[in-house]
Amino acid sequence: MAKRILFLLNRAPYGSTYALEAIEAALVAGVFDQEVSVLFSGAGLYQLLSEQDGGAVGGRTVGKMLGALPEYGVTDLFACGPSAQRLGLTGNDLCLPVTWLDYTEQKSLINRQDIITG
Amino acid sequence: MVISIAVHGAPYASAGSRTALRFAASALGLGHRIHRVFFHHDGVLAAAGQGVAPQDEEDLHAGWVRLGESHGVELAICIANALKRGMLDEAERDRYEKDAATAHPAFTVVGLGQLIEAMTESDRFVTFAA
Amino acid sequence: MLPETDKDGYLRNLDDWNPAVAKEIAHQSGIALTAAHWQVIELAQAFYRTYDLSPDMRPLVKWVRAKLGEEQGSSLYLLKLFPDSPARLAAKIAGLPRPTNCL
Amino acid sequence: MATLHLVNKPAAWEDCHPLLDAEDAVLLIEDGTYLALQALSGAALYALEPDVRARGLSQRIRSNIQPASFDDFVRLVERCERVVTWSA
Repeated sequence: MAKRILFLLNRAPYGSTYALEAIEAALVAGVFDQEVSVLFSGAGLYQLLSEQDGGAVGGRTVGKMLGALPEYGVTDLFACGPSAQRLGLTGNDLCLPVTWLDYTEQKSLINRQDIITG
Repeated sequence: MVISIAVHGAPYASAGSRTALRFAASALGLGHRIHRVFFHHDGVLAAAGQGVAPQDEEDLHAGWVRLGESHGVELAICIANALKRGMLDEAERDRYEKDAATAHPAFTVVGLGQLIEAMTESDRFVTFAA
Repeated sequence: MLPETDKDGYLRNLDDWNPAVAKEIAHQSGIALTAAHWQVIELAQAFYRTYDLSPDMRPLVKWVRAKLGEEQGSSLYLLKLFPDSPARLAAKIAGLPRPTNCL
Repeated sequence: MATLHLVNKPAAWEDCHPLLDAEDAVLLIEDGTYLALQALSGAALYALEPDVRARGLSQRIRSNIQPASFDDFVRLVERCERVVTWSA
């Protein structure tokens, strides 16, 4: 039976390779027929900023990689509304459409999961 | 209960590798089964077979090897993360024509699919962050 | 003349790729490239340009289906063109890095 | 218990705290144990005892936070349905 797996992405994309490697794991989870969702929270929202160019710092572009999530079967993309407000970001700043969740909605998302990882 | 563990931090640089090792030992002691320890991100450096710990500090690499060998726990290092950090087993050393295999043979080099399989085959999945 | 590759035949330097190199890599894998192969190679390259990722099998099938239709967008069709492991072989011939999940 | 929240850095409390349910448990580990000096609330609170002791916090830990051994850690994982790790 498929498990409900939530990837909680809360790291900024270029200060370390952490975000990129977590996205690779989320992509692979998608092709393994699990019910995968992703929640961008805190500095993880920076992963979604438009107009990134990872080539400028010698690597891949995290925002482009995130665009592949639906190709890999991961279509439930959520983002923390209060985080966006704190960081001064809106949907217009992002390169992908996400569903904004308040804290109550994030709690119920967490409570629906079998597994949560980062 | 079947438990799998992810270790995200490098030994010493992050406390997580040691915390995970202690947690795994306690879980085994309480009768649980550890299906797989998946070393992800800098966590793969736990496989470094050439490290030398000072005599008065815990040897984390040796601790993991002992856990793997005495309890049959699978120690899996993520291939994508391991290669770029210089952790190669004999097969990868040969493939990329490098001088030496750097990962201890108690660790197996695996794809990210094994991370997802650990999640699907375990009752609990515990992530030890960096 | 084939530029430097690793033991599995992937280009060490992706900038060395050109259609003649693709032909040579394919030849080493026992494949004579046809128009059907080139369609898939170009689609794998487009996937890479779009997402900074070499497609794994499932997303490659989906991508080909979206661009070429149901008949070509199947694992069987890709397996006939690129036997054994279509995503890896197509990436190799297209001058892309190994797909992430490959051992 | 519903969810076990592992907190290994003090700064992670800001992300974790708003998402606590009353029936959840929080286990402070590693540098997260420094949070045991503060007035925390929102769930059942535990702190990993060796990490507390190492950092000189044993006598300073707040009374609403229970020390937990590694065996207690395992039992919390058993009792909760899922584990989420907060790190910043």
